[in-house]
Amino acid sequence: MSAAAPTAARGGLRLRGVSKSFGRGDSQVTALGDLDLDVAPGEFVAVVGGSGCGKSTMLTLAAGLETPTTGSIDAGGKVALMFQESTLLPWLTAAGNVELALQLRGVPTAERGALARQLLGRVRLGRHVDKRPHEMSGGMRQRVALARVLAQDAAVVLMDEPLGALDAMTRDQMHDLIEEVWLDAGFSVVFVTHNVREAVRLADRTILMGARPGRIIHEQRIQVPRPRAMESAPCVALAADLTQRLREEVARHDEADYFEI
Amino acid sequence: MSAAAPTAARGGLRLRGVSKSFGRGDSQVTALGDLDLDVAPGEFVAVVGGSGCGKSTMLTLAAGLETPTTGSIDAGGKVALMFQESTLLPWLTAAGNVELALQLRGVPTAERGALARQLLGRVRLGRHVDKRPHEMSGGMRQRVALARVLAQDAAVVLMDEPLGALDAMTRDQMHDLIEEVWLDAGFSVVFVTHNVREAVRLADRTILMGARPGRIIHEQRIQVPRPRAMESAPCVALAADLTQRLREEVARHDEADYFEI
Amino acid sequence: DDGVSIGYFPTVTHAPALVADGEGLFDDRLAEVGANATTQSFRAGPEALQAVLAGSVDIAYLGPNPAVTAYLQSSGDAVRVIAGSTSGGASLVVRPGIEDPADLRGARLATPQLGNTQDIALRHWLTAQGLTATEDGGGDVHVLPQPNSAAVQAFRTGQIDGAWLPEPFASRLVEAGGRVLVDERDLWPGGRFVTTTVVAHPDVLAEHPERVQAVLEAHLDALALIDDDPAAARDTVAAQITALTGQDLDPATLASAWETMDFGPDPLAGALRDAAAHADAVGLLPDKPHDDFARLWDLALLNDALAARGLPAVAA
Amino acid sequence: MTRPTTSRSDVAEPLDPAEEPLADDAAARPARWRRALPILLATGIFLVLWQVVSWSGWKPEYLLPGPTVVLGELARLASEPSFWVALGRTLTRAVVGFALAVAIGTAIGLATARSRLLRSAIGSLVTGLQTMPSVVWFPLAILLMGLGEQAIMFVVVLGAAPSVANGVLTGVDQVPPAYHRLGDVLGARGWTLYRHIIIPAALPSYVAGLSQGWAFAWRSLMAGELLVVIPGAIALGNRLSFAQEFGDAAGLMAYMIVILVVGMLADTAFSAAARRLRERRGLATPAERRA
Amino acid sequence: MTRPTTSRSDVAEPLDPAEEPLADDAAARPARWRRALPILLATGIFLVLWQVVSWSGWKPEYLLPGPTVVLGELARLASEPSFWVALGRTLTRAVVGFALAVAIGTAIGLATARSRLLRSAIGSLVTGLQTMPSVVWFPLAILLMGLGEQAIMFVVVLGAAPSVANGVLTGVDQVPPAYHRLGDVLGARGWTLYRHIIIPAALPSYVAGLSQGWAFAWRSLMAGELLVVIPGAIALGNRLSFAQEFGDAAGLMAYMIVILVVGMLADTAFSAAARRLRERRGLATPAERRA
Ligand SMILES: Nc1ncnc2c1ncn2[C@@H]1O[C@H](COP(=O)(O)OP(=O)(O)OP(=O)(O)O)[C@@H](O)[C@H]1O
Ligand SMILES: Nc1ncnc2c1ncn2[C@@H]1O[C@H](COP(=O)(O)OP(=O)(O)OP(=O)(O)O)[C@@H](O)[C@H]1O
Ligand SMILES: [Mg+2]
Ligand SMILES: [Mg+2]
Repeated sequence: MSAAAPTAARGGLRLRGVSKSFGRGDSQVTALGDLDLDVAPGEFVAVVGGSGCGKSTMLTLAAGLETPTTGSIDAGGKVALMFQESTLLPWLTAAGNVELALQLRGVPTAERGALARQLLGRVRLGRHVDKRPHEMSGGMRQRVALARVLAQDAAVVLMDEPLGALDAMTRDQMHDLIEEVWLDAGFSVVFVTHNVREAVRLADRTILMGARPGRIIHEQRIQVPRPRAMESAPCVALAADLTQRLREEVARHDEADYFEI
Repeated sequence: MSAAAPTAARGGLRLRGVSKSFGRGDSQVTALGDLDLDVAPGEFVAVVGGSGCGKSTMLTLAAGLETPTTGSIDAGGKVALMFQESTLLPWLTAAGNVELALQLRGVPTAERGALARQLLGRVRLGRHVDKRPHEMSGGMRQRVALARVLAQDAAVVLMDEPLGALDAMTRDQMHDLIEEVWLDAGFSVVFVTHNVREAVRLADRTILMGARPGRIIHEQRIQVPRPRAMESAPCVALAADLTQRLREEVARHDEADYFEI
Repeated sequence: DDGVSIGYFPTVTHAPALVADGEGLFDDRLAEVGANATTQSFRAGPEALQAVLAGSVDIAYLGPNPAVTAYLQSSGDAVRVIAGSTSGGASLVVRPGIEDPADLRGARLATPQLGNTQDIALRHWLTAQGLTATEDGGGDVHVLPQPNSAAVQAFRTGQIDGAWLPEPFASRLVEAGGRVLVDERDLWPGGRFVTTTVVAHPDVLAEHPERVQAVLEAHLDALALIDDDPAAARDTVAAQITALTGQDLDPATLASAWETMDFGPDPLAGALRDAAAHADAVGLLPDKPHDDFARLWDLALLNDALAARGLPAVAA
Repeated sequence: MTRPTTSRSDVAEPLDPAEEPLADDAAARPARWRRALPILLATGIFLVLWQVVSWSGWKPEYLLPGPTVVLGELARLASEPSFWVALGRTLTRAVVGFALAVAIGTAIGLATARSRLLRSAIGSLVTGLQTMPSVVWFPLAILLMGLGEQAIMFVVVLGAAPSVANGVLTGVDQVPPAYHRLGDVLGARGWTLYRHIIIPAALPSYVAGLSQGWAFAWRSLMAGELLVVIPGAIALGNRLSFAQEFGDAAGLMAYMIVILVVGMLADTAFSAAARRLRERRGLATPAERRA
Repeated sequence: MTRPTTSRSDVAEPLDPAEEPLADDAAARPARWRRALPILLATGIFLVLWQVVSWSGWKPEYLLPGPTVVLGELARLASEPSFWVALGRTLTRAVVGFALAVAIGTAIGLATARSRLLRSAIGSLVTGLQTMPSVVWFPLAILLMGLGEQAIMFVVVLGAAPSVANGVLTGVDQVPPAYHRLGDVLGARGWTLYRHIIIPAALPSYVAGLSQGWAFAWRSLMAGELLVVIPGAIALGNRLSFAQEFGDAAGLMAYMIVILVVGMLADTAFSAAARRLRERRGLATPAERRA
């Protein structure tokens, strides 16, 4: 086992003093407050945090879908985002959805079909390329969205709980796939997950986000050599530590959430 | 620790020779094939299985949303279903969504508000009762849907990955909540999850579903006394066994899915 | 372009045009000067007026009101009356029980359109009877403008007490149980007033006088046919109306309408001026300066043609 | 093979394991018949009621003719070749005019939807134009087009295009924001975004809205055909208005039936197209899926 | 506090850690002005073009009057109290008639949408009725209602109600199946399902569709006002047709502007309502959220 890293690093993402508020006046909610984050080119960062702490908001801002209330965001290249709720276009088949991403990336017509099928094969949907979204299960749709985000070949790839609807076995397969593609293409990744072991399995660095307002409260560089096994001792230990910190962080907000205000 | 069980059991569900096919002719897909399932009144059954094996289809049939192609389905009372993708009504607040379930159940107007707020407090959303769905995070929406399905007070409660979008800590809290409500009300539960430990943590019996066509390939009665801890040795052992079986089952279909057909 | 477009309405008051078109007279006469006719039927006064103003038709059969209006709106630039066609053919028909003008107090009477020929005739007549009628339907007598067919139906169902309508609608009111209270002919000297005239666009008159001449010849031919054999002419009219509308005009209605009309080439300039004055008096003339309609008539070609036929000349 | 059954007792009573499943007949009957039957039934009931009212002598025959008279008149019309010529002429105009209106309206709608500037500049204008009665366009039509086929087309297009444009705008407005965001993330901007995402997403709503455009086109056409009668070429609108002018109640009603049937056929086509689109996307309503 | 900025370089070049963030001005300008400006601009451009065409002498003044003449005519009209009385009368009729049409159309639409039987029996009939020109209802209106306010209302309601009903049907058809399923699971059936789930879900699409109904109502009203003059009550439709009868191009255009402005105001109201509904649900399009 050797400590693998992308051969040619690209991308990179920098958030400086980023905050984001929703609403106005009394009902204003500060989802993110003064957040700084640097992702190096080719770095794989995993983000964990309590429900509603601002992870999705951060990705949305980083992808440029919303403008931050304050602060600056810079990305070193094209940014791709895989949404928390897999948004497939219902009038296209699985292959069509992936092909659209290829087309918009500028892949010539002749190559798209084969490439899309190959990608769908890699997410274990080789038999289902011609299904429409409503004919697929939740996990199948999520894998189409995964294939699509990989098809974009972006310099910065943001993924919002991309494997949340998958069983353990398929999830493992997807870990291998994502790692393989990442090592190959060398893009930067921000990977939001609720599965702490998954974070440790994949990331160069894990980040724990706290809530109200959303901010980074802990970082941990993972130096376990790749490929890693989720069940290996160092992974389990790191995961246990992170889980413990997460529990503490979530518990701190607990009383307030439980009772009405 | 004592082996807790619901005080007054109700509900019950019986599927006999149920199969379900989608589409016609060449593109016909048999999602479920000749499935038999009995859930006793007050029993808590957890279902695990590979992605796309037919779990959601089974719940949809059991809830009466689709008619089976063959077979018969009988439920001993009102059936409630929590969808895989939390469907909240966007024109209602979190409280409004829960209150609607209460209203349709027949709870008098005067009691609805307080009851809805109480339920939302129990899913740790006490501060967010007046938010609309688009103002909430994915995990918050899922918890509103959980509060709503509990508000229905049904005799048979079907849940399709109800905690998939939650962090570990919040998930634990929801386990406690679901178990508490279930022990109290004594309904039957069918609980689909990708988290094998969660299945073992909650269920009286775990069921492993296989794919193509969907069917039950393994059942396991969990006799660990309640309340259980996810990290307790018997739970971990049972979960490891179930995970192993799941991996084997998913691996069997792997080649076919990977390559195009 | 050697086409001459001629517009008219598929109705009995336009009988000379129907006869000329039905007998192919326009085609024959225009062929003599190397041109051909395209005829068009209008469906409503405003469109006919607009078509004349815009020069979309070269020659048109028009009621006096649109002719005067076109003249006024264009400051005399867009229209010339080149011949007369029809006189008569309008009556006030009322329900039984109304025996004289005094009985009209409080009655509801329909006219085809606010400010149109019959509307003004009714208002003028009411004023002469000492009855008031405001533009908005108030006064001693309620004047309620509405489409002719609607008026007939409203009369049948008792919603109105009478109507001042052109033929064949006046006859249809009579068939529906009405009685003629006023035949408009009785109000005019010699029983003659303008119902239909032939107008041309001045540009056509200037550029293609021979074509206008040819159309006038056809018009005079048609008038002669009507004079010589009214029964045959009526049949032609009926056939032409059926061809244009897909509807059969009841022969009895046609016959009774026919009796109320006179056809002739005299444009009845005096009567037209009087009618305009009536409109002015009841405030329903477009508010434009006019020079006593000095340029409205251009009868030189007509008088040439009449002279060639040995008929008396007409004057503006 | 057992019959497929589903039973849900709404009383909260535990399931007795020995209970026999209830048989419930949900077998599919021939769908086409099941759909046609209610129409025939409704038509039948309507005809009977109409005949009864007519026999009752409530209104005289010449004002309110009974169905036998009107249907007889319709049969008489249908036996005349000139009726079919008129219908054909009108239908041709309707189809050509509507096609033009769809092309122009869609182009305007898309341009307006895409550009925020255009949208705020002329968005409401489009609806404003829609409220303009056809008859006010006549002077302009005669002025610009002369008296003829083009003038009629002009009126039809001005009548229907705003409605089509409005359909595009409504459809585009209702595209869920998630698709906009997806397009953004996929790098689709401007026309590319419209072509690949917004237009396909708006399509079912747009197609369903076309029946409104068709109604406007058809009504404007009926008005436009009043402009002018081209000898030897009487169209349905002319015949209709002449029937009215001649007080021919039976004829008028016969033409109304013709208009109604054409309108119903057009609607059936549009809603079938919209339903098919929704079905392909798994968006059919439960009733549609059952039908 | 730093200025909010977002930069995405579309060249795939790694981010240089020393690079300074680019300043990008996205500060909000007063929204109301930004929305009104394009309308004023478009109106200005249109007026200038019109004046140029008019000065060019392409068509004589009496056929195509210039904007100064038409606006002068409009000012003259606006200075007459009788104009405002007529406008008020017509607007009252429009509002009352439209309200009636909305009530009746919505009821029919809901009944038709709810019952599969009714839907297949009279669904298409509703659209068929919509294609019926207003003018054909006159005989029936006179017959049933007499010559009066009611006859006008009759024509307006028959003109607009089918469009409203159609709007309900379109809206209901477009309710995502997920909501039907949710309603089913919550035990909402029949009217309860409609009241709590289908109607609220269909609301934005329904409200957006009302502007079509308004257009039909307004057009039918103009037609209806030609039919019936109620003593002492001249309305806008009468004045319009009077201008037309007199070939008064300037007057006609002045009335067209009045109709246009009323139509635009109505549209603004409907689309603002639809936008507010969508906003409350987080369904506003990105352009709407930015505006
Ligand atoms: N449009 C909005 N309007 C108001 N509040 C919002 C909006 N979007 C997000 N929020 C609030 O911002 C906070 C962060 O939401 P976000 O979706 O980023 O959470 P998250 O970390 O992704 O949570 P989860 O793990 O549940 O997906 C939440 O409290 C949410 O209520
Ligand atoms: N409407 C449909 N038309 C065609 N095929 C369908 C349809 N719905 C489901 N299927 C197929 O049925 C199978 C089972 O789907 P289902 O949603 O029940 O899976 P699942 O077990 O819930 O998977 P997941 O864990 O990914 O949610 C899948 O192969 C899917 O493609
Ligand atoms: Mg999130
Ligand atoms: Mg599923």
